[in-house]
Amino acid sequence: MNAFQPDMRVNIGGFQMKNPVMVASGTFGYGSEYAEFVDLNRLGGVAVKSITLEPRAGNPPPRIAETPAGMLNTIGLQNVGLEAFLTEKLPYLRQFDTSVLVNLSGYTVSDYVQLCERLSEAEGVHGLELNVSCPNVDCGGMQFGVDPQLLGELVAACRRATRLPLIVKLSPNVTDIVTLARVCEEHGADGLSLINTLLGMAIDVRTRRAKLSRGVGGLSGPAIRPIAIRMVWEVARTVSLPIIGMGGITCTEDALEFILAGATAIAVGTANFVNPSVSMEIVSGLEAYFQEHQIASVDKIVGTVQVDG
Amino acid sequence: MNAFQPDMRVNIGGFQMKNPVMVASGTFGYGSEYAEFVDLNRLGGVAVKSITLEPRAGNPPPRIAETPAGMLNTIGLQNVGLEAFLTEKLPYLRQFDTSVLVNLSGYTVSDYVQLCERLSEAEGVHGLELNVSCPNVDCGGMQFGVDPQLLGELVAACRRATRLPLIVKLSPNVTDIVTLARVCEEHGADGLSLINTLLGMAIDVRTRRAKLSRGVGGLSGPAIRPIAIRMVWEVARTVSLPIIGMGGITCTEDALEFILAGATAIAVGTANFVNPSVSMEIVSGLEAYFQEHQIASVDKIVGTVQVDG
Amino acid sequence: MNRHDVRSRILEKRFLAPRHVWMRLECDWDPARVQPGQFLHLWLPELRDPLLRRPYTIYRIRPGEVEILFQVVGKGSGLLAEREPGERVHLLGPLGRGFALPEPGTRALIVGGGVGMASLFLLIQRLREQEFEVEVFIGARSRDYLLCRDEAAESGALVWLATEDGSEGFAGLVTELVAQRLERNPPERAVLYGCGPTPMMEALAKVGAAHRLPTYVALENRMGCALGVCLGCVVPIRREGTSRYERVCTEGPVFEAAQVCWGFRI
Amino acid sequence: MNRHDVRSRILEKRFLAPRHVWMRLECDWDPARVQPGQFLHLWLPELRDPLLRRPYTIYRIRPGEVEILFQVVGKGSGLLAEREPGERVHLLGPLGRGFALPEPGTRALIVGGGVGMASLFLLIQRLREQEFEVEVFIGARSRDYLLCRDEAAESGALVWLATEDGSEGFAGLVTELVAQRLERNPPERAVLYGCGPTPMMEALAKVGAAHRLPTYVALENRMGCALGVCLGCVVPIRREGTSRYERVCTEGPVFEAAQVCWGFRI
Ligand SMILES: Cc1cc2nc3c(=O)[nH]c(=O)nc-3n(C[C@H](O)[C@H](O)[C@H](O)COP(=O)(O)OP(=O)(O)OC[C@H]3O[C@@H](n4cnc5c(N)ncnc54)[C@H](O)[C@@H]3O)c2cc1C
Ligand SMILES: Cc1cc2nc3c(=O)[nH]c(=O)nc-3n(C[C@H](O)[C@H](O)[C@H](O)COP(=O)(O)OP(=O)(O)OC[C@H]3O[C@@H](n4cnc5c(N)ncnc54)[C@H](O)[C@@H]3O)c2cc1C
Ligand SMILES: Cc1cc2nc3c(=O)[nH]c(=O)nc-3n(C[C@H](O)[C@H](O)[C@H](O)COP(=O)(O)O)c2cc1C
Ligand SMILES: Cc1cc2nc3c(=O)[nH]c(=O)nc-3n(C[C@H](O)[C@H](O)[C@H](O)COP(=O)(O)O)c2cc1C
Ligand code: FES
Ligand code: FES
Repeated sequence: MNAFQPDMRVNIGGFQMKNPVMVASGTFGYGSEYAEFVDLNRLGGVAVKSITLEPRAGNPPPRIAETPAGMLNTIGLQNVGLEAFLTEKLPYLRQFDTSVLVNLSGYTVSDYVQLCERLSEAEGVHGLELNVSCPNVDCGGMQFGVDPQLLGELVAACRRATRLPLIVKLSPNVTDIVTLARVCEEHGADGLSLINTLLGMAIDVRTRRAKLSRGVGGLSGPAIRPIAIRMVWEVARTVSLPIIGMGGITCTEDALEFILAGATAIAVGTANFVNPSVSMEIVSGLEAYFQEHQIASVDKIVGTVQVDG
Repeated sequence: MNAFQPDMRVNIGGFQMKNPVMVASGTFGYGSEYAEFVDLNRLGGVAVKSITLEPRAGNPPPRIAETPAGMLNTIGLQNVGLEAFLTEKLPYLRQFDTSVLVNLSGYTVSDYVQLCERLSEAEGVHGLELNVSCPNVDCGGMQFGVDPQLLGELVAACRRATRLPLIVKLSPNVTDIVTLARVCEEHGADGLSLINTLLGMAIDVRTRRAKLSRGVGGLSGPAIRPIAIRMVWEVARTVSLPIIGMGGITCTEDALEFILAGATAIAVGTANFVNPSVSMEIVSGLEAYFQEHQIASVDKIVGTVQVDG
Repeated sequence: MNRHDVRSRILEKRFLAPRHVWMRLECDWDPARVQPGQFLHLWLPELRDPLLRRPYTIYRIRPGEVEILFQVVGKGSGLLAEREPGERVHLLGPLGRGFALPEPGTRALIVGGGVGMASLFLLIQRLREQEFEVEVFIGARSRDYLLCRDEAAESGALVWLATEDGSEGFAGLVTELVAQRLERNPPERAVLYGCGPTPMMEALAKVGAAHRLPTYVALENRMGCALGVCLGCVVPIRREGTSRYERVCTEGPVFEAAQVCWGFRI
Repeated sequence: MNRHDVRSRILEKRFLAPRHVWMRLECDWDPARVQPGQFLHLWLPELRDPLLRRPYTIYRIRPGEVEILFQVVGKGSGLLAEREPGERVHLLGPLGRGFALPEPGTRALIVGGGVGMASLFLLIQRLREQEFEVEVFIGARSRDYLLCRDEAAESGALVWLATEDGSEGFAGLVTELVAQRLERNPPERAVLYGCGPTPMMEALAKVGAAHRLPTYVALENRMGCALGVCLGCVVPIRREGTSRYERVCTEGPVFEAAQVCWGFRI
């Protein structure tokens, strides 16, 4: 028996979690779909699928395609909309002892502000995640995610609209992620989620058609992990906001890679599709690692990766 | 017997090749290393390892790391330098009936200009490829590759320094590849190479050290193919320069994916390490494909991918 | 619900045709709780390429084991076909909404194209157990690819065969054979069930509509999660006048053919 | 040069210890043209993860076949260990510069750590064929991991054993045993050959330097191409006063220990 009990709690700018393991937006529905495989009480947190003010139908099929160690998707923010989320989905999540991060997306600053206001009144919402990086709709926030000026305005407006912890989920499709992270910090964000999907495309050589209906889509899965790790590391070295790291996590070792790079918490995305209980396995795996190495708490190793030169 | 003889020749802004298959810079040495596996006379072209004015020692080990369906490298432009290239390496390549694209890199515009001038005088150089995208040295041209202003000045200066076909190899680590491609077009480039490696990082969880000596490095291999295909498609739709497509090509089908996306020629990189004769297999595979589908010449299918909406 | 992720092993494998494979797998699901037409999502553990699982219909099920029948089409099915008895696979299931049995007294016309028959055998079995009149229409490219003919006949169903090259039975598409059969001798009360390539399902929907028969088809689509979460597998469905995207893995794979907005691409 | 990419099959496999595997593979290289210490670059065809080949020393070679001896350390070696006779692998080789035999009359002291012995057996064999005096120092964690002791003894070499846990032979590091042996009875003319983990090679270099013995070590490094192209496998080497990066796959894997700038990381 190991008497050593590490403190697994983490705090993303006020968004408190009992352990650093989350599930990523869009890869876990609204929680109930995984009920047979995951004990939500064991998860640090759940980021729900992006919510918009109105329900959205999403893009036509085909919406997904497989690539080497990755997948492309162009779901297009299909979701039930704010009202149905509040009345039909949130009550389910409230039953569990886990932190709920509501991911939201819109066309305009006003969309985001309204969502922030309405969600701040709702019981059982512990934090808000601004999706400024969805590549799959013509106006899915992606314009905010690549332009420092627009991003600053959006974050400032949302900051005024809520007292909930405000986390900005950045796009990796940028030249300089650090500048965008700094803008979030300066305009009052409490934390960052890194990374959303990379823009990609695949072609069916037989039919000579794009594999996705909209041509391009978002690349996720193990293939992108080295890019995500790099971005987390770059941002963690220069910006003081806590980071939720994600992109290709499939096991405990991958999760640790993100923590060492500078993430305070991590989120499992695509891997949920492959192994529905993977988030549970990572919760146990991290606990075992901290015990074995007698690490008292998560912050002791966040960002401690050594680089030679 | 198939009597149909497709015309496999392609022309990248004056850089003529007997077929669209090249090998990518840094993955084929100076040709002689693969002599036992590849008949250079069968290749459309060879892009040699980046040349700098002076010899370069490169970065300390460890220089490579494997990632899911990809690899990271931080070679750091180790090369023999211009003089040794001209006297020791180029004569070997001149023996073969293949087009030689000399990839060059520098710290300053003047470095690039000098290299262009010297190489333009050399016999057996058929084109120049400006590497403005090496992520592995503090000043490896990457600053040019992400800044439209600097890139424009560099391309214009090189244009004045050579009459050889001038191809610019762009970095994928940018928000908007199309703008940079346009800048190349406006300043006199003859073609584009897309893409160089993506910035990535990997951490050894056991030792808690970065797997590469410099922390970050360039990600290549099948993992990045969807990103490369997307960039080729975006650029091909908006810029009229011919494109050499690369990034994760491992077989004929992958090569066709790039051609359908908009590449006139393709280059095999990392896959050479895994299967040294892969470039030959793709030459034969493309020929067979064009014969089977009775496609008269390569340009008939360049960029013809269909996208639904 | 009633879904499990089972760490299974391959018990037996056989090639039925050069690219058609039958496999028996360890599996402890209660056969009584599996609907005909439900599927499982199969993972070759630890692989990253292919990354995703692959959906296969539950062909047969008995206590302790499940059978699938699949065609080698690409990388995932290719690797699975190479696996030998004793090797590990994970099975997520049973998934989706299967075929509902008709009102007593209804004649069931079951139409399978190629490996689509894999999705229909359990239905035939259940229908025959309850002594429905069953006619099975099996279509394939050529005679070597006609699946389940003996099993269908043994169950007491009437079996019709169609091959595109005419090497056995009716020469042409199986949906043409169904249309002929219905024209020559229109049944009193009948229902159509189908599984096969999407264009064939669309053709079957037309046949069903022409003869005013309720028609149910099992659709395919690329799948991510198969649990209703990723929204990757949707097809356009018309309900109460408005069309919307529904998930093949959750609302399907069986849909009422008249409600499907055909013409989508998968 | 003389390098080939052979489409080979596994002929035989045996576990020598829980994580040590011996394999015999089809291979038509001319044994006479293979130097001891040369290696091959092994690919499990079509896999994308792991993407790269894995380097293994040629343990033994006969007309028509080659043997390797490897340790399961990660994904690549793990997947290889699972492969069965009959399955396909590609072998690129023979690669690198191996061990040169010494002047006649020189005593050869051969020092192998763990699976490093795999790189030394061919050297022992060649030296004994030419009737050199050979002493072999085999080091391992514990007795179960002492490799090639019988083969070495049968060749007529004098065999010394060292285990870190003292379960057999000298209790301690094999390089300490070598140092003791050299102090107690310094040989007239001798040469040291070594293969094992990098820190052990560094220790051996010190022993060699202290006794002014020419010392040759086979180094390891991560490899991309193994053909000298990617420049991924370099280590710092001092030649004629200046140090520079040399490729383990091409200038190595065997280097003169005194020329290696130790302290690099692989
Ligand atoms: C509910 C359902 C039940 C199925 N039951 C069976 C069955 O019993 N027997 C059988 O042989 N086949 C069945 N299929 C089709 C089977 O899933 C595909 O043939 C298989 O996924 C192809 O994978 P691959 O790696 O061999 O092909 P690839 O072409 O390499 O696959 C690439 C990607 O496309 C997807 N894909 C390709 N073709 C299909 C397809 N027709 N349907 C869905 N996804 C596809 C794959 O899942 C993968 O993500 C079923 C499909 C669904 C949706
Ligand atoms: C010239 C040479 C000869 C070798 N001969 C043998 C031999 O005969 N028997 C044997 O057991 N091992 C030998 N090795 C080491 C062997 O190549 C590694 O153990 C193996 O590559 C590990 O791969 P993996 O996928 O199991 O481990 P992973 O740790 O999953 O590998 C990850 C990456 O690191 C590289 N890597 C990890 N460890 C090493 C290492 N020690 N050396 C080089 N690359 C490494 C892998 O090639 C891969 O790219 C040799 C290495 C070299 C360079
Ligand atoms: C099918 C799918 C749907 C997604 N939907 C959303 C979404 O609605 N909002 C969002 O912010 N991110 C969304 N993402 C991105 C993920 O939350 C995550 O950032 C990304 O997939 C990288 O992590 P992974 O590689 O572990 O999947 C989606 C990803 C996938 C694969
Ligand atoms: C080991 C290695 C070294 C490389 N060196 C260079 C280089 O010197 N100059 C350059 O322009 N690109 C260099 N590249 C990038 C490749 O030419 C190519 O653009 C990239 O690897 C993507 O193609 P791939 O995925 O097929 O490898 C290098 C790539 C690798 C893997
Ligand atoms: S496959 Fe994910 S919702 Fe159907
Ligand atoms: S492994 Fe590529 S140069 Fe040695």
